[in-house]
Amino acid sequence: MATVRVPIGPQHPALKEPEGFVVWLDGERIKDFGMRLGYNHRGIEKAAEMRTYIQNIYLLERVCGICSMAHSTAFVQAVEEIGGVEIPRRAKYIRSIIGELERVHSHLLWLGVAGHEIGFDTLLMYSWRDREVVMDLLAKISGNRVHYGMNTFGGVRRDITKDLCEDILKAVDILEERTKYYIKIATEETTIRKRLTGVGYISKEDVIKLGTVGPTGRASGVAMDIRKDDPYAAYDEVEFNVITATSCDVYGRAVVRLLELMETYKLLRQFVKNMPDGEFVVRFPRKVQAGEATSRYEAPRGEDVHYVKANGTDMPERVRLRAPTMANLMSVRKMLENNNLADVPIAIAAIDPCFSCTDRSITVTGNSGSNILTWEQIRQQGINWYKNEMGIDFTELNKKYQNRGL
Amino acid sequence: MIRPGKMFKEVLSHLFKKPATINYPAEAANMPDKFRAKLKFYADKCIGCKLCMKDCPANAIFIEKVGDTFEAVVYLDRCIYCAQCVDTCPKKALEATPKFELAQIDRKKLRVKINEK
Amino acid sequence: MVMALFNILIFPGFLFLCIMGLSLEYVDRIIYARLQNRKGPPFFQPFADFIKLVAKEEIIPDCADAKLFRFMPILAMTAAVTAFFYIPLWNYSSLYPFAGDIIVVLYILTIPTITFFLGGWSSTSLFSMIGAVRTLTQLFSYEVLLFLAVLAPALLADTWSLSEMTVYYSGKPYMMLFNLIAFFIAIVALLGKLEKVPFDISEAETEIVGGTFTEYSGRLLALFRLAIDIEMVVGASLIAAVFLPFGLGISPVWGFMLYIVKVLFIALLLSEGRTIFARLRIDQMVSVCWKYFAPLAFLQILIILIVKGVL
Amino acid sequence: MSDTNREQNIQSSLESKFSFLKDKTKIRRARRMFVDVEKLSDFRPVFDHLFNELDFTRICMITGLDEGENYSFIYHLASFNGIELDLKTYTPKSSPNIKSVMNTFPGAELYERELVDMFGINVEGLPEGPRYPLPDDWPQGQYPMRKDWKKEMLDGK
Repeated sequence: MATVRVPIGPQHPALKEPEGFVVWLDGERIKDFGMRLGYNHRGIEKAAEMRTYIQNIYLLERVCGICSMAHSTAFVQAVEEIGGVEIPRRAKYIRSIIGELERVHSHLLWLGVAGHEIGFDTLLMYSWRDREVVMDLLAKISGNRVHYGMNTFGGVRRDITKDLCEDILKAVDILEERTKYYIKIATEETTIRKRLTGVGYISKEDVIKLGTVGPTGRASGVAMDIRKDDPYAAYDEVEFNVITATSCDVYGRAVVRLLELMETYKLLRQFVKNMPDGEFVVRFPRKVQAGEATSRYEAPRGEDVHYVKANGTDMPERVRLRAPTMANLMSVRKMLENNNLADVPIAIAAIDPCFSCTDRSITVTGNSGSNILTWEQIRQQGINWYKNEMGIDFTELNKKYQNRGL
Repeated sequence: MIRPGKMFKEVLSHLFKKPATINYPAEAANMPDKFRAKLKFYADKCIGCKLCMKDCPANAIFIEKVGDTFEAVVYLDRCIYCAQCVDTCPKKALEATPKFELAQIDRKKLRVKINEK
Repeated sequence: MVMALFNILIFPGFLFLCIMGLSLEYVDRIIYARLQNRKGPPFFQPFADFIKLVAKEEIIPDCADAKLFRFMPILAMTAAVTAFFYIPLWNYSSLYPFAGDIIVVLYILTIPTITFFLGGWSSTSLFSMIGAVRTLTQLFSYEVLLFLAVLAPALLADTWSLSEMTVYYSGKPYMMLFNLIAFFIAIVALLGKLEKVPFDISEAETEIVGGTFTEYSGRLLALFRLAIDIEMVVGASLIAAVFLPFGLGISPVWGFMLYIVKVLFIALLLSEGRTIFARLRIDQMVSVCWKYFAPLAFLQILIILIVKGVL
Repeated sequence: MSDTNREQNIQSSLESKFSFLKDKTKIRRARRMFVDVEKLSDFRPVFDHLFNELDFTRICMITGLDEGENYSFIYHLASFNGIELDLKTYTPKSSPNIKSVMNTFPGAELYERELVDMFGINVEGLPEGPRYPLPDDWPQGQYPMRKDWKKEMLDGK
């Protein structure tokens, strides 16, 4: 069979968000791999320059639904560093607790998605059912299931009371038991092992060369965790291990994530136990003095970097952010070398991609205001695109369909 | 032990258990008390400082003067339910409620005037 | 003549099969949902889906061979319905028995798979073509297993007719115990035939969108889906007839009930099967089928030959 | 401060090797450093020294900035011991050219493509490939992260 070009995306059932991948196949083997990114470009970096700091917390929280705490904390930390404000210890603990709860929900979500990609829908249903425990808890603590809105400059917006601490400990007990079960399933179920082992191999050297971060890097034996290396919030006051694996494949990534959940439960118990009393927010000026700061955060998917430059007004001069997926995407090509077509979804899913986080910046609307296209305009745009980019002319075909009244 | 069908027992035991899902629109879904959804506005407390308008990340809230009192106009489709306005308000004239079922077919109905005495 | 037409078109023929197929789809879905701790669809969901699809516009790709493309769903359904007439349901005999009907039934049951291949291939879509090639690759791994699995009880009963086989086993139901391995293999092969997890490789939605059926829509898709549902009933009936041949020939009503229970039992096994596995890769499926299940099937035949020699 | 020993070592290593970095290296706080390289031609030696000798083997991201007469770039370098170093360099607006660092660190491809699209920087040595992140039909010559760009410019005003 000759080489076949198979498009995976921008719209494809395997991808939860639009991103264009192309694989060249020889039979079922992958010969080459290409990607076209940027379908989710929303202009967040530019928009951040036009908004005040307080508005930006909520804007940057919405870079990603799943790592919303990661992005807002990273931004808030950077601004607090510029402003020279030390937040209360209790606020640090609350931030860490929400961040860890978010990690639980993200990793359980990933487990479900991975199950779905290899056609194991039961795993998806079960792990997402158990994820509801932590989602409900987050809704109870913060007032929302995903965009928690917990951060503000100088601390957090809501306190975690005694009752909520009890709830957290109860939820952690349930989740720990379930996670143990999933670890057993993932490591001992033959079909899962068959689909995961040896897929998406990336060596330690390549991980370092391509700058891969988070669980993807740790599964290749790179013990890099911002919580340990560059502790923020309350992470320098607790004990935990950085989980690594040496199998360098998707199986290793799954195991790293699952074992990381166990570490997270350990962390949550410590945070709840050691949480100091006192204030949870201090005053922060609306205008931030000039300066710049870089802030790093270990999001569930890896290292999240924010750079903020302030110019003394109430709006930032420049906000730059990099989500973990952007660093990890470069490694996908390497991972897919010599794999099968059937492995593409799980290999891509294994970096826990979040394309919306990756893309960010630029205006949505061109013609000053909202831009509503008619069906005919959209069709025309598609025809032009194919003509210019691929050299295929669909004009005749379009006429034919129009004559049929379609 | 590595073997196929590891979930067999767990799965079979769920055949006679109560499902975890609910039949949503028919059965009500409840949110916790502190959930941030639709806003409440106490006109008598408002002093018209419009700080909430300034801090709103989505330009969703507008305070208008009607006669002697104030009135809050909220665009429910723009609102991102962060409840920053509730935090910002110096007089506690705004409050978030857990009423979250706000969808409308007509977009115009999403512009609501909130005025609670 | 009228009776024959009634038998073919209405009961236990075409119409009965359609209703039975859609109901069985519901049963499959609700069991699947309950096993996953979900509520599952209401009972009319498969019917509603069918009606919705029939009402929708059907789109035929320009490059596709339109005649072949349209013909394939009908052929798939016809083949599945035809096979049903040679399977004994709640009597000792099927509607139109003759010597050697086992081979005919197995042969006819292969046709739907071939139509999936031809339909997918003729639609010229990339995903369909990959799906079509996978369908055919799959066929070579599970079809032999199904043949071998049905061969074992037939050898024991010393007949090539399904009806004679049921008569033999009804006389000595305990003989069934020698066929347990074949029963297990037949269930596995049926999972492959119906393209369900872990063998839904040819329509793996996360890999190749809709697989063979990517380009099918509207009525044609509805027919294909109905054909698969009917195939499920036929396959389950075949397994029930070959491997669970007890309680036949009692009063029609009770016999019918017993038949339904048998089919539901096999549906439960199929649902359970597709709940607890991940989808295999095509190379893994071929190797699993030939490395593990084919030797097992031969072992079964060896057991049967020994049993026959001893008895 | 005693806990910035590692940072001070890096600072002294840089300042002893490159005389032009005197007073241009700052320790912002523990694990945060800042190095300002004024001339673009000096950038590469400093970068290579940091990359090869001082173990800053990862580029977290590249920030582009529009600062009056210059475009400046901050290469956020990280080492595995938790230190993050911002390496800043400049290019004049009249001829915005920089050299790619992809031959040293292949993972920088997307960050450099972003500079091309958002600032209109000419990155030498960047291999051909699809653009990122703007759409294919984005008007030519418009670079949205420049400070003089307004969204009305999309309509050709």
